[in-house]
Order: sequence, then structure tokens, then C-alpha cells
Amino acid sequence: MKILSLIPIIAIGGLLLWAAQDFPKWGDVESPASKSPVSSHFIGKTGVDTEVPNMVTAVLADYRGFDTMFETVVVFIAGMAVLAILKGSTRGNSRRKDHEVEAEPDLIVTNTVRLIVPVIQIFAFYVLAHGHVSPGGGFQGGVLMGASFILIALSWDLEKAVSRFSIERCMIVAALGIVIYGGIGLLSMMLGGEFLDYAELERVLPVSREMARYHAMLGVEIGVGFTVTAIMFALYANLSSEGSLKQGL
Amino acid sequence: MTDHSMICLLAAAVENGEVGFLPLKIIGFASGVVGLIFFLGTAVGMVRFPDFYTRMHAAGKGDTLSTMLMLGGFGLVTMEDFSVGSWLLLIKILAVILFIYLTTPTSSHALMRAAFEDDEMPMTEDDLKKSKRKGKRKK
Amino acid sequence: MTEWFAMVMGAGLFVLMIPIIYRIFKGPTGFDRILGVNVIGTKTAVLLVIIGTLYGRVEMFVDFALTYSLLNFVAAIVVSRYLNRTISLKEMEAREKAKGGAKA
Amino acid sequence: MYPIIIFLLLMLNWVILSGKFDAFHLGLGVISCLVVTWISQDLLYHDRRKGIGERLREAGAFIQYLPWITWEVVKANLHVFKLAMTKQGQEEMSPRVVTFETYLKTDFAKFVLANSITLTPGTITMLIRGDVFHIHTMSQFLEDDLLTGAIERKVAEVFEPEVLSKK
Repeated sequence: MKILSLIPIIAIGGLLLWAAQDFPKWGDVESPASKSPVSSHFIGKTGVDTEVPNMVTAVLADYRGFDTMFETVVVFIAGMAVLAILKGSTRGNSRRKDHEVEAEPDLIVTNTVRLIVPVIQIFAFYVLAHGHVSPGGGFQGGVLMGASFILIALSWDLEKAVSRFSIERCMIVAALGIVIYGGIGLLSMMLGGEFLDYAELERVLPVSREMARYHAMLGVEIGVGFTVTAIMFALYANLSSEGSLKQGL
Repeated sequence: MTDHSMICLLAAAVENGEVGFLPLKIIGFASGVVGLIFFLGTAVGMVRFPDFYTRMHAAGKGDTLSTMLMLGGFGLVTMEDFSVGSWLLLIKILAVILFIYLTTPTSSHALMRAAFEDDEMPMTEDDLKKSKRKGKRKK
Repeated sequence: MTEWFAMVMGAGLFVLMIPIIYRIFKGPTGFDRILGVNVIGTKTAVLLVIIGTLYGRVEMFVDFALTYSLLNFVAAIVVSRYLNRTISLKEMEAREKAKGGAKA
Repeated sequence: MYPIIIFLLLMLNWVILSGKFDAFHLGLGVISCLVVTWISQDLLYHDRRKGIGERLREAGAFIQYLPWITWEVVKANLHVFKLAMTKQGQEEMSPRVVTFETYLKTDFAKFVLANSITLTPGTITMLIRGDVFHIHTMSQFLEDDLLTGAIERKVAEVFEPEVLSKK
């Protein structure tokens, strides 16, 4: 049976490889993507408009600000949905309780985690804050931050991690992230521009219009980071313990 | 000669436009190749060793040193000039090395403990002899 | 010279990964497979630095290497923890079965 | 006292990672280090009763310990290489599990000892239960080397010198 299933996989893989020959070459000037006026516009204008060296961040957080905002909202809704489904469920728990084992936390693993968790958190902040100059940003930093809490939950047990970052606080932080994002948008609207038109923030910040965009993007990324951190951890905590928040994986 | 004075000499050589930083590159190349050789040991050990625990020896140990040597070699090779940026890059690579130094033993211990609690008993000397004899008989 | 060296190192790493992939494919127990995946994961960090050297942007790719080695560690911990847990569950079920048998 | 040390260490970490020295990025670094110190400072330096001088001595001793353990890693790799590549090594291989009891008291010292054992030739720590270490070894002579307690003494010199003087 295994060998039979291998045949279509190899066939499809070969087909895809064959089709990949038609792709334009890497960095080809004549390819459709490079020819279109949109990309040349972004490549030419990003630095002038926003003073952000990393074009991807500028496009994500500024030109496409609405999209990123609702992506964050989708992440938040996913977390809420999992919580809503699993919070009251007891069907899994009653059976599961009989099988809970007394596994004492491993000495070596916990000590290593003690040493590396602060480093991971600093690294997460670094990724978050340097999204403008190097690859990174709110989503990546948030995932790293959430991973540090998940690592605590894995090496001790879920109770220890939840006592450091409880689910209620998780929800508050997640909501706070969206409030930060939407707040920056609303603030720029109140100052006379459009929703998420960061350039208007120059009136409250002591910088030029372009740098106002730069700093507002950082604020927006921080909001995304908050939401992603909290939802990552809440999803792990709920899914691994089937809503009971005990013992974990 | 201490390391520090040697680095100063090298920096001076670079400024004079000599072949100055070639020695660093050669050290980098050499450590990369040595790392590759140790990785060969790991790869062969992974295939030839008889059971999971002995393979763990090959993987856990060979991995640490070969990764360290290769990363360190690349850190030295990419050392173009002696500006602050390149020093920071070297320190960053050293940080990755330190990270691997810390985590590889831990992850190998965690896997080993998981296997041991799975009632998968490690092979003893007698088992090894038996399996060897069996192999010979087959031949 | 540097590019050439990076190419040779990358090719050497790929060639030496073949025996480990064989071990992942063959491995009598699940632990062997995880071990192979772990070794390849550590070497991927090196490969990322090699790619960075080829593109001339090592300072960017070192971050990726750090993230990847972190991910590798987390994966090893998760898998060992998960196997530990499932094994104890299995044991528990066996014990329960024995208990049920005694009752009957 | 300890939060300040942790903050400075984290700041060093940030500077290495960031590599930018303008006021804006350093300010961000100070803020993030403060946040991380607030969130997870209880993870580092578990035993807060020790004084600063003691900690400094520990750090110095640990830096002296690092070259030795690195040399051990090199020896371990040569050992694995020999076992994997030569026929004589295959003959020599005799895996078994050894148990011994340590006199180290603190968790961190036990952790350093266990990882050092994992890095030295032919031995991997398999399980720690209280003071008892279960260790998987590859060959006979390495086991003797382990049981004489050279590594243990080295670790004790770094972290618990008072235990050694008592002996």
C-alpha cells in the first residue's frame, strides 16, 4: 500500500518540477512581476515616503495597514473561538483524569530553560523592534515571545506557566494589542487624516511626516506582537490540556 | 604572542593593504573542513552503531563540535574588515555557538530519558557479542 | 574564494546528510527518527549561515540560524515530552486492563 | 540587587543582538530589558542568598572551566570518530549503564555536572533521581575515569568549594 501511494506522489512531484521550468529566472527584469508599474512604484517610493529600509514591513504595516489589522483580528477571533469551545467542556476531562501521571519536572531541562528563556524574550523584542531594518516584525516577535512561555509550560508543567501568565491576563493583553492598533488608526483620524493615515501623527510627535510613519509603524507592530503572544500561549494552554489547564502535554 | 597583539598586527596589515587577513581566512577554512570531517564521523556512526543509545552518542557529541567548528569557521571567513559591525557579527556567531553548546546536551538527555522510560532497554555487552556472532554466522 | 568554499561546504553537508536520512527512513524505533531529524536540524543552522555567505548578508542570516537552532531545541523537548506522556498513558491503560481482569 | 545584575546582562545581550548605538534603538533596548527583567527575573539566579563576591568568584571559575570542557568535547569527538570508523573501535565497544551518587547539593551544580558528563567522551547522562545519576557509557576505561570523580571535583571547585573542604 505504501508503495502504491508513492507512485502518485512521485508523479505529482515530477509534474511540479517540470512546471517549475516555466518560472522566470531569479531576479529576471523581464518577468511580469518586475515589469508591472506597482512594484517599481513601491521600490522607488517606500524609502521616500516612510524612511523604512525594509520594504516588506512598510507594505505590510502602512500601505496595507487595513489588511494587517484585520489579520490581527482574525488571530484574536481564533483564540476566542478555541476558548469558547473548550472552556466549559468536561467530556474529555473526566476520562483524562484517570491517566494523569506524576511526572516530576526534569532537572536538566528545567535548568536549561531557566537560562535560555530570558534570552529568547530579549531576542523576541529585538525581532519586534528591528522589523524596519531586518526581517522581522510583530508576528515573528510575538511567536517567539509565546514560544518562551510554551517552553516553560513544557519543561515544568502547565500550572507553572499559567501562574506566570494567566489566561485572563492573556485575553487582556490580546485585546490590548488590537486596541493599540486601532487606537493609532483612530488617533490619526482624529488629527484630521484618514483611518490609519500615520503621517498625521506628526502633530503629536516631534518628528517629520516620514518619521511619524516610521514610529507609528513600530507602535502598530507592538500591538500585533501583544496579540500574537497572548493568543499563541492561550491556544497552546487550551488545546494541550483540552480546556482544563492542568498538566498539559 | 598573545591573541590580542596578533589581532592588532593583522589589523595593521589590512590597513597597509597587505594580504593581512589571509591567515584568518585560512584558519576559517581549516576549521570548516575539520568540522566536516567530524560530521562524517557522526554520519557513519548513525548508520553503523547497533542501537539507539549508542547512536545517541554519535549524534549528541559529533553534532556539538562539528557545528561549532563550522559556524566558527564561517565567522572567521566573513571577517572582511575589523570594523565594529564585523566584530559584532563574530560575537553573534559566537552566541549561536554558545546556544548550541547549551542546548544539544540537554536535548540529547531529554530524548534519552524519554527512550529509557519507554522501556527500551539499552544494549549490553552480551547482546552486542551475540549480535556480532549472528552477523558472522550469516556471512 | 569565499564563495567557492561556501559551495564546497554546503555540498559536503548535503552529501553527509544522506546517511542520516537513511536512518530516518529505516530507523527501527521512533526515537531514531527524531534523533536524525534533530541532527539535520542543527546542520540546517549551518546551512543558513552558508546561504548568508553566498548572498553576502550574513548578519541577516545569523538571526535565522539562531531562530532555527532554538526551534530545533523546542522540537526535541516537545517530542520527548509527548512520547513520555503517551507512553505513560499506554501503561495506564494496560494497568487498567489488568485491574479489570482481576475484578472479573 | 539581583534585578540590576540581570538587567545589565540582558542589556549586554541586546547590544550584541542589535548592533545599533543610536539613542532611539538603545532606548527601545532599555525598555525591553526592563520588561524582560520584570517578567522573568525569577528564573535566573535561583539561589538569591549568595553574595555578589561569591557570584563573581563563581563566574571567574566557570570561565576557567570552559577551556577544559571544550578540550573534553574535542576528545569525545575523536573517540566517537574512532568508534565509528575503525574496526578496532567496533571491537572495543561495550555499552552499559552505570549508576553513581553525587555529593553535589544544588540543582544548578547538578545540571552543570550532568551536561559536562554528556559532553565528555563516551558517557551520556540518562536519568537523575535525587542524588543518583544513571549514565550510559560506551566502553570500560571511560567508566573507570568517571567513577574516580574528576569531573565532579572540577564542578565542585566552581560551584560548591565548601563541600570539597569538608571532605
